[in-house]
Amino acid sequence: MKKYVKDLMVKAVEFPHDLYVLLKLTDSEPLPESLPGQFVEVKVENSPNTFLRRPISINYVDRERNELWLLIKKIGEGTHQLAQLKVGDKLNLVFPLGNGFSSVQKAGEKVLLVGGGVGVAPMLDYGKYLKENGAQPVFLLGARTKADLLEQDLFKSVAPVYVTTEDGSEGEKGFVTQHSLLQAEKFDRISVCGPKPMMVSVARYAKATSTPCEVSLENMMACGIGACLCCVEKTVKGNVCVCTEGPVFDVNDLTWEV
Amino acid sequence: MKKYVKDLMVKAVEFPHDLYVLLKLTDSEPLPESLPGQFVEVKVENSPNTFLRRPISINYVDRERNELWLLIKKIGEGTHQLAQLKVGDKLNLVFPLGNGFSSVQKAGEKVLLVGGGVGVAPMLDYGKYLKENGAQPVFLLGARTKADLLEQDLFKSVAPVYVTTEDGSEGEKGFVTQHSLLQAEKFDRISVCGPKPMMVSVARYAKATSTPCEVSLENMMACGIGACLCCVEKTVKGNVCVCTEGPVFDVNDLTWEV
Amino acid sequence: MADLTTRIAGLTMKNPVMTASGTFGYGVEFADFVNLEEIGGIIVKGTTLNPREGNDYPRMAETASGMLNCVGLQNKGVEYFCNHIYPEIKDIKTNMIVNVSGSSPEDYAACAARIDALDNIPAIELNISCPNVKQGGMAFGVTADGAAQVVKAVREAYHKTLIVKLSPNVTSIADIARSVEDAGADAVSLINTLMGMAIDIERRKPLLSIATGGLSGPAVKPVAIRCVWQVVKAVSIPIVGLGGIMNAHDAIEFFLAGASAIEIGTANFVDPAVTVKVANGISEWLDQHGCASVNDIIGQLDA
Amino acid sequence: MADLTTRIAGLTMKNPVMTASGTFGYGVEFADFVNLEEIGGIIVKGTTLNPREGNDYPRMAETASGMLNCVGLQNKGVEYFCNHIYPEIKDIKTNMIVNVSGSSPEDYAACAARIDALDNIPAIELNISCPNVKQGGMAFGVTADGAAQVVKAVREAYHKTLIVKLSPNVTSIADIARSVEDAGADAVSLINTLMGMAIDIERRKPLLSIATGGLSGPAVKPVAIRCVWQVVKAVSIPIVGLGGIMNAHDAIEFFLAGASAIEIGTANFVDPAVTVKVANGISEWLDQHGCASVNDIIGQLDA
Ligand SMILES: Cc1cc2nc3c(=O)[nH]c(=O)nc-3n(C[C@H](O)[C@H](O)[C@H](O)COP(=O)(O)OP(=O)(O)OC[C@H]3O[C@@H](n4cnc5c(N)ncnc54)[C@H](O)[C@@H]3O)c2cc1C
Ligand SMILES: Cc1cc2nc3c(=O)[nH]c(=O)nc-3n(C[C@H](O)[C@H](O)[C@H](O)COP(=O)(O)OP(=O)(O)OC[C@H]3O[C@@H](n4cnc5c(N)ncnc54)[C@H](O)[C@@H]3O)c2cc1C
Ligand SMILES: Cc1cc2nc3c(=O)[nH]c(=O)nc-3n(C[C@H](O)[C@H](O)[C@H](O)COP(=O)(O)O)c2cc1C
Ligand SMILES: Cc1cc2nc3c(=O)[nH]c(=O)nc-3n(C[C@H](O)[C@H](O)[C@H](O)COP(=O)(O)O)c2cc1C
Ligand code: FES
Ligand code: FES
Repeated sequence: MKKYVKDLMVKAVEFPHDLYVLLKLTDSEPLPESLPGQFVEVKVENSPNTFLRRPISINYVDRERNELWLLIKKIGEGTHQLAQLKVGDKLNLVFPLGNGFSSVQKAGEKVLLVGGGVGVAPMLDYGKYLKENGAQPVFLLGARTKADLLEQDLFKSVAPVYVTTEDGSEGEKGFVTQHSLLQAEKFDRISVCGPKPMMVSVARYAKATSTPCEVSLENMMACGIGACLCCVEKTVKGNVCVCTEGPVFDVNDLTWEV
Repeated sequence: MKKYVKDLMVKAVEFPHDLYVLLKLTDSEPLPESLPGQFVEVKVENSPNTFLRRPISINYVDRERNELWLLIKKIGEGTHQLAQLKVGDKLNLVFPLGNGFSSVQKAGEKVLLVGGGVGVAPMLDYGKYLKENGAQPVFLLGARTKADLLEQDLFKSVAPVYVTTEDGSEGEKGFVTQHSLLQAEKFDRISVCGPKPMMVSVARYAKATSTPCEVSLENMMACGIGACLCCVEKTVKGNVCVCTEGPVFDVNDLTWEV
Repeated sequence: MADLTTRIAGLTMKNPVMTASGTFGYGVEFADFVNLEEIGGIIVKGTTLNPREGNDYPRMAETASGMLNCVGLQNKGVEYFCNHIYPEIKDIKTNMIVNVSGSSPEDYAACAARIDALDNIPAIELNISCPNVKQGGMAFGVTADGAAQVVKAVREAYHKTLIVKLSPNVTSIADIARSVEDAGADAVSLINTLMGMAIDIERRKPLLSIATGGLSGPAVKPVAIRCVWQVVKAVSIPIVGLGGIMNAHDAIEFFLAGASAIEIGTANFVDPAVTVKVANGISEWLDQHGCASVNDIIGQLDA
Repeated sequence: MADLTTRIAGLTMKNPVMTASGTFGYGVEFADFVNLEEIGGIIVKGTTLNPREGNDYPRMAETASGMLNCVGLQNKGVEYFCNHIYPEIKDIKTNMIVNVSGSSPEDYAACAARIDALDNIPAIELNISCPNVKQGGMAFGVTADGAAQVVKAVREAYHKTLIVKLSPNVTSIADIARSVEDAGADAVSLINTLMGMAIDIERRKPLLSIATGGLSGPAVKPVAIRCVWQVVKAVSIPIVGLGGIMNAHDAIEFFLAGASAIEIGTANFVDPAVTVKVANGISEWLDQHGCASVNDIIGQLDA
């Protein structure tokens, strides 16, 4: 898939939450092809302590409106600066990067998409893709509290949504792996993105139920295109680059203790 | 004179010229005392290649409106970034710095204030001071072309203004030292700020006519407060700091070939 | 249009812009962003006689105007390179150069000899300056004797253009440069990374898996230019300058200091199309300044 | 509130924040911005036996996240210091420390002896690492023997706390540190500036009058932390860490790496009130992290 380095235009800046910004980007020509689960490397301008680009997942691609969405959690200087962007500003991206989630394996397959925290970001695009291509996605989203659940209406418009919150303020109380759905239903496969402890426990559930499971990693990256070998993850095949052979991995290929 | 490090508020941002920005700053409390010819060290935010502060002359102080003005020429990244400031932004200054121009020496003295390019900046405040304190300032301002003559109305409201432009589009054609005023009148003393070649030729005129002359230097500065010894100028007393013993010097104290 | 052609010993380059080893993969990773044939030379990943897994993750930390890395020469070894990678890159019409590392003079020489046999690799860059592996060359690169030993061994085994890459982590880079010149190097390139470290204060751990790593990026540019200037005065072989180059302006500083060509490293991560932009920028600058050729400015510093 | 008291050999400091020589004048320049007595120690300008005019202007150039300087030890000599400056600063209630430079061991010793006689100067910092004057110490600071020679001479003449400031422009800073420890240093401080250079491409001249200068500021922080970490493992005397510290976070990196105190240099130019902010910031961080004393984190890096 051809990669680009391009200035996109900021079409909308939304704040679904104090700690998040949702950037809707567009271009004068049709946006390049991309796969769900791929990411972009963003150049952050006017940010003295942000020298390298920042990897951000593709949250959603709206082909009709020619929009690419980034859902960004404000962590440090770089992401805070991205939240200062205004409509009309340019944002330089290198994209689309990485392998993306698995394509539809068989018609009608039931795929559980688990997202935690900002790890929900790539799941929206993936869910939509699965739905449109004959699979049956189901979302299971975890957050600390109700207010941290983002883009719920959009998720619901795509597929059924199950929720856990740590404080019980929405959905079931607890962590995603404690949700009753996991006892009630059996899935053909699972895709998960979120904090590592969450991904590990989902991987344990997957192993216990013999369900294929893929995880999306967020290793530190310098180049995002396989040139620097900084982002490696230890796998059964040795150290491989998360930015090119990932970010999505079959959990069995990793050396995690599951 | 006590120095401060303070956030001032941007009250107005004006563009008297493509290449210049005029910042009018204010504070919730009365602005500190300062002398004409003193300068500030500005911290430039959101400018990855501007690590050190930037020295900028005090252009004007309006005590009634509690305003301090900076007239800034866009040279490199730092000054371009300053031109991006918006009303309401904060700007961190260390000020007032340096010695400033000579105070009134005798009642009624005729003082010629020569400014070239952005070197006009400190002359406005100095002219006003002289006028208010019983001296007779006269401005002689030089520019490349008419459009480069800034703040003319203000200068004229303070004292008589004579002008040269290199292309003759306003005032007399040529350099300041070619202005007929210099032949027609004799001054008690001269103060000059501008590009070095201009200051040197004014100093030559001063020498030839035995007129005391002070010049305001713009040496590269790191600290602005006499701590780093980076900004030195060679003088008859050895290397001295322009930021504390200057920026204004009696030209006879310098080692310039005049 | 100014003539950008440069020569580094036996090597003729269409322009003086090369890519720094370890920052441009094997070139092909950048094919979507730049026309590789518009780059003067592509120095590919560090290659060793035997495969190396490199260091553990994390291998990277961002610093003020730069980054630290401790990749540790991960590569599949020279045999794999010759059999699987060389066929993919051999027809790229520019100078494809291999960066060679080792842990003993014999190692280096064996790896270089293997590459000598590849028709379309006109030069190697000998990395005697990697700070990130225990036996990765810096042990050799920091003494004049150690450096000479490696270069002599390689010189016997390798018959094309031999560029030796020097470390700035030394008391006198000029001494090392003289020593490798005497030992038979055709050119030197400098600088490799400065050894540095950064700490995660919350976890109370180094940010890199092996604690220290190599600092690169604009932060090191002043050190790199100083090194080039010191080495120019010490040797008569050509110098390839690098360290923190982000744009044509930076490149011209290196030419004035005395570099006959430059390499671009970390900047490729910030802008994957930077190499060709720098080449074009140099050309424009030369035109604007009435220089017929880049050779008109090499070493023309008035100091 | 966490206890910030630190000891550097014979010196007790109310907090571990000092100012770096050459960046804080004689302290009094900053009196409008900070309460000088809230700073753990003030290391004043480099002082030499005889007056020095320093280098010609220009002495400064801005670089990516840092600056180059070639001030060249401009000062009026130790006699002037004793007679005219000491009286102005002797009653500032903190550790007032003089940074001493020279061009021969005898020079250094004579200057140090003169300062030994001043009651309210509890320590000197011996600058054997200035890259900006031909005989400014770096000649001594870059070999273990040269460094030992100077330190021995001074140790005989000087009886209070002797801190020796080391250069990062060496192959092994640990070797130099060991050598000055053996020669009688009570503590070491590091790093002095990295030697660098920058070029004005329009004028084709170096930006500094003497071409090269010393690089300081955040750009050098990774190198400084690496040096501290290497020296901690080599010596048992206390270490004062500096290089690029802008805030309490940076300072804590140095403590974890093993520094018992820190110095702030270039940051004073960006914010003249930074010293006290850093001291307060360290205190807050310790409180937030349940540390009763700064000593709880010194050298506590898990590596
Ligand atoms: C493939 C991938 C997809 C991602 N998708 C998203 C997303 O959709 N939305 C989102 O909000 N975040 C996403 N992230 C995380 C995001 O990249 C970091 O939060 C961001 O880089 C932090 O930058 P900063 O300047 O704000 O923080 P900094 O102050 O630089 O760092 C804060 C912390 O962020 C992490 N971090 C910093 N730089 C990088 C880097 N280059 N690569 C990875 N992690 C880094 C580190 O843990 C660091 O301690 C993704 C990361 C990866 C690798
Ligand atoms: C006492 C004094 C008063 C000044 N008053 C004014 C004023 O009223 N209005 C105005 O527009 N300009 C004034 N200047 C000049 C102004 O400081 C520079 O134009 C500005 O620092 C350039 O910054 P930059 O980031 O835009 O350019 P850069 O890209 O950093 O540099 C462009 C050029 O500006 C000069 N310069 C850069 N940094 C400094 C520095 N720290 N000190 C001095 N010169 C520097 C150099 O010649 C450099 O080549 C004054 C300078 C001094 C020393
Ligand atoms: C991620 C990374 C990997 C590197 N790998 C190598 C290598 O394998 N061999 C080598 O000689 N230099 C290697 N280097 C050093 C660069 O080639 C170059 O010398 C250094 O980064 C300075 O240049 P820069 O500031 O333009 O990046 C590497 C640098 C980086 C950042
Ligand atoms: C303008 C300037 C002057 C300096 N003068 C001296 C000096 O006289 N003696 C000395 O030992 N170090 C001197 N230094 C080095 C600093 O004390 C310090 O070691 C160095 O700047 C690194 O710290 P920093 O990055 O916090 O500035 C000077 C540094 C600067 C920037
Ligand atoms: S980030 Fe450079 S190889 Fe993955
Ligand atoms: S700018 Fe530091 S002494 Fe003048």
